[in-house]
Amino acid sequence: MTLDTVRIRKDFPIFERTVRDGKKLIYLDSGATSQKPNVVIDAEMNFYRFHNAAVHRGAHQLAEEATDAYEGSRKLVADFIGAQNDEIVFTKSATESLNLLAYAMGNSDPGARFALLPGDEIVVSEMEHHANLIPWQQLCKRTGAVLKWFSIDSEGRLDLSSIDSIISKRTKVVAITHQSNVLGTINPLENIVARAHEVGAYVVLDACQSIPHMSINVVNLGVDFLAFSAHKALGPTGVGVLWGRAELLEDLPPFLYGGSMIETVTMTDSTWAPAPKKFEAGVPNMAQAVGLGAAVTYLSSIGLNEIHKHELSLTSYLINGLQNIPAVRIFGPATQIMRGGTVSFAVDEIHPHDLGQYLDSQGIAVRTGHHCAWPLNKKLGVAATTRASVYLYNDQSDLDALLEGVLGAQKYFSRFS
Amino acid sequence: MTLDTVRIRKDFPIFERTVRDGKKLIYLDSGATSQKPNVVIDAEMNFYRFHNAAVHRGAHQLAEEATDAYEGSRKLVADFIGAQNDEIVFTKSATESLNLLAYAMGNSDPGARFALLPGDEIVVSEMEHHANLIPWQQLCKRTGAVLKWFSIDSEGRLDLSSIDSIISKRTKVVAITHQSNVLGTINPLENIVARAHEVGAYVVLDACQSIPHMSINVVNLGVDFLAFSAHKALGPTGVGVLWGRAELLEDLPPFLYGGSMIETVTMTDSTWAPAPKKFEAGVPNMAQAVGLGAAVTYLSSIGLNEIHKHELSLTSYLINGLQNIPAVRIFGPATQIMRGGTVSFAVDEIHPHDLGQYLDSQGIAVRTGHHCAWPLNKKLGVAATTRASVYLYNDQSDLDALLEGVLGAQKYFSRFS
Amino acid sequence: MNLDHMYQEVILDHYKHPEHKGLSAQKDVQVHHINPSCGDEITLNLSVSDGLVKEVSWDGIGCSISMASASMMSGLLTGKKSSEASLILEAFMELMQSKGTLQGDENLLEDAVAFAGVSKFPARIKCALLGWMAYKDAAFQIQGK
Amino acid sequence: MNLDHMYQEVILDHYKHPEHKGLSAQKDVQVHHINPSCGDEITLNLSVSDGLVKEVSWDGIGCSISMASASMMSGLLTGKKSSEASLILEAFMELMQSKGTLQGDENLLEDAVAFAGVSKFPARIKCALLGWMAYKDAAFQIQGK
Ligand SMILES: Cc1ncc(COP(=O)(O)O)c(C=O)c1O
Ligand SMILES: Cc1ncc(COP(=O)(O)O)c(C=O)c1O
Repeated sequence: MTLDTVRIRKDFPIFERTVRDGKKLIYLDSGATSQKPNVVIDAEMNFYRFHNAAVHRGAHQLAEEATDAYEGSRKLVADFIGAQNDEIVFTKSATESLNLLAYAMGNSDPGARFALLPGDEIVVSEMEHHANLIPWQQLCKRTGAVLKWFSIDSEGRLDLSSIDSIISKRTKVVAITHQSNVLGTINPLENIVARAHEVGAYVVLDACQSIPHMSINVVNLGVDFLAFSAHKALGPTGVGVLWGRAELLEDLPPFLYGGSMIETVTMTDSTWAPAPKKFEAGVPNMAQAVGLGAAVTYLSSIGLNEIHKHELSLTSYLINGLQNIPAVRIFGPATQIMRGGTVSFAVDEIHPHDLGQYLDSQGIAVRTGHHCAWPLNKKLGVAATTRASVYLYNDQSDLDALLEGVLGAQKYFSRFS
Repeated sequence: MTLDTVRIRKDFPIFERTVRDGKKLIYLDSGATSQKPNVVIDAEMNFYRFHNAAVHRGAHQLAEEATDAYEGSRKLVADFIGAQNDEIVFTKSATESLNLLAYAMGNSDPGARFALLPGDEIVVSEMEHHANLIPWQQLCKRTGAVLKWFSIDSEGRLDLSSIDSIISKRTKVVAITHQSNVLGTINPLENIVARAHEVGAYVVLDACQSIPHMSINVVNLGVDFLAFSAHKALGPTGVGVLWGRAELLEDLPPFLYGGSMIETVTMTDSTWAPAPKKFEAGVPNMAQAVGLGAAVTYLSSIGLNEIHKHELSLTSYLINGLQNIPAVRIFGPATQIMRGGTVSFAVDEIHPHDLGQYLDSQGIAVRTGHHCAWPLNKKLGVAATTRASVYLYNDQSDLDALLEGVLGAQKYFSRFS
Repeated sequence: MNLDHMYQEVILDHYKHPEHKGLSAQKDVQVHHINPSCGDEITLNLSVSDGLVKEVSWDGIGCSISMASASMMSGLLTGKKSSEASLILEAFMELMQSKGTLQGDENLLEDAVAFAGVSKFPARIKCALLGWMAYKDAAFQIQGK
Repeated sequence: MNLDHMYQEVILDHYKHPEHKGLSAQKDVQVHHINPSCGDEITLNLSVSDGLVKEVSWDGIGCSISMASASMMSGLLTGKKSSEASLILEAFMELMQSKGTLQGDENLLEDAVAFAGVSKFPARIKCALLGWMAYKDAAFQIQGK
């Protein structure tokens, strides 16, 4: 245990409450959304209380302060991932970030850099979250491009054995998740990035499940675009990020049209502002962007490497514990190597919904279902799984409670058989 | 003066601060964004503090509470505008709501209800905000449809004299603002709705500047779709609403793709959940939606009719006062009839930026520029205007300060001539 | 929140020994319903003649609540007049929306009153309704024929 | 925040009596720049020969800051060596980004040091730079020719 979770939990007001008639809250659902520390809640609140005004639009003091706060947050986020300020686009979520990319590419003039022709190819993987699958699937339908994908092996790793045929001369985009939100698998990017760039394709990284949990530098990763949501990284709901290399954002057509993203407008035609403004139409989610700035500052103060180590040690402990329970089956890598703190599993014949319900009655919050990765579930041969995911505020006692809960559920549901 | 502004201002923490070295804050920029009462700030914060979890996704208590809060807010918003629950789509802003509509229509299969063919027509007006112009302009470019528009007369009213030729048999969409964000003009909808429906066109109402300020019932208005942003209506940033008639939302294709908006997903195909889920991909802006629920509850408790009356009396007072200052020119209706509390004007040869800067030095926040309505500015023959906009927390003393500020600016900038 | 309110003995019993499970060859209409938030699925065959529900049979995968509910539903409705079946359906839906305030009419719902406890768990109401909604859809389709 | 820091006498003077305003026929390149956040516009004609800025002339509409700055810029740069003009441009940009911490080099900037006060008002820095950015763009285009 490398983190002082007792101290950390004091920063998160939700842990002062109990659930289900006075039970301690065991929150193991950070993969769905993380809890929020006071500094984030306060940052958002103080924006409204002291500096609220429309950014970029007024010559008055509040507008100046709001702009400073909003643009200051852009810089914090840029520094957090090793990017330049103007490469950070604030969206409402990773889902919007990924759709932005797919639609913007679809808005390209014929022959332009990001234009897709019938027969061009987009590559994803079988473990994608719907948010990094359906936008590309539908872009293919609109353009006549063809969707191809990496399958996964029995350990829940990407099968890269046919990388050279899957990523081909016709490939324009390779959209891949950094870490699976079901299996916990961390995907190796080097070969994918090298092969994609070899054929002139752009690599889009879904970093929803990695950004909150490990130190990331976009330059080192070598990818071209990256998307994540604040709410999984201690930040507010309603804000996400699209990062893209400056020269790519410059050429990418806009997506949402409206105020602040224009250069000139007539009734019949418009020209666009430079990035990132080009992609931020309308009065932005200012208070939420400011909250995200506070979140990355807080994460950095704890240290992403420490967080990652902490989660890995918890994950080992959990996997060990689960393996000791008869009839528990773990989906995904059963090692510490190239995986994060998300563990999906099945228990006997107990349906995940019933297991989740039992755990809930013990104060334990896990997620059950297909986790927005339906094709992956089909591949795993299950309709649903139970998923526990850890974060910096979890400790071994949370996992002990979970393991005991699983045993309790086995007993509970065998009651009448 | 029908509202107790002294009491109301106590609900808004920002009025406890001062600006520019101790000056009282005179906030006349609510047309850009409104200030937030404590109940709204608290609703958003308490969501994070006590109930934060991903909605619709977990079987645990926090997820239940989060879902109740989020769906409860949907009901509050539905009741607020006389709609059914499932007709309320939460977006990030009015800008997204309007883009959603334009893109979703563009996603129609050929021959489907909302599909646009080359030569089909979309009608807007010269007074549209960029957010209700460019999405349609660009949809026309993508589909070959033709953009037509109503012009405005010298009083700043829509010129409806050629309505029967502007809205024609080929018209599919009439997208119009309810109240101009520059002129304050409230547009009469009856004839427009009647004529649009006569030719089978859908009416899209940009209600950004009306919803916050007057009582609105979507059934009585007779329009088909309506968009607004929470942040102009005392609500949080980062949340907006698209309302559409149930049977229209049912047929409208989706826009953003991802989690929670699907029915089934395979690698190559997907089917969609019923509305409103179909339009809410990903973990939603939950805390912000909850804040919006608190905002409309607060607005209803004050009373929209009272707010409207209050603003009209302030507007008369302001127009009178400005008319008494030599060399002030008001853009838009100089009467109380069919107008709201937004007044744009010019003072002598003082450029709006300079006027705004002087007013700011006196603690007065107004907006200067083209107000995201560039074509309208061109029509008015000015590059920019100065705009004062009032809300429930403003009183006559704010307007006295503004009038005095205008006089002061005249004096200040004549110093060296 | 006592879990036993949800997992009544009779419910777990039906889960473990479901009735009318396995699709019968006798059918006028077949429907397939899913609960997209969790992936539970049901296929339901319905045959109706002379205003009588001749047979409801089904197959599916899902949690104890959805499977037990489908089992009870098919037992309850098979052999009933269509009009009676509609009344039972309505009574069950009302019970599910009652947030624990109703007991359920035992004359109409028989063992299915055991689901009263489920109505206190909003995330599970859809599970309990999955089979019933499939029946409703099937009955509606037959009417249209 | 004293407004007089921004609205120096010499600035209002240039605003009211702008220099080099009105587009000269003599030009090697013409550029048109806008400040999209407020609608201010400038058109600038630049002629250069033998490494010398022969003439900067301009026309536009905008606030006192943008117009006065364009006026001073054109007076300052006309007749200078291109390399010298670049130095002046850089010095002015540095001054504008200084948030009020710099005074400006009077040897280089002459009267334009009056804009030091503007650098404290973030929303107006773009106004002060409008004409200078147009010059920068024009000079860049000529280089490319
Ligand atoms: C009339 C009108 N329409 C649309 C918008 C866009 O709203 P938002 O920027 O909140 O998306 C605004 C405000 O900026 C507006 O005043
Ligand atoms: C891997 C992955 N990608 C994308 C998303 C979508 O994120 P959001 O719902 O915040 O837009 C999620 C989370 O839901 C995720 O886990």
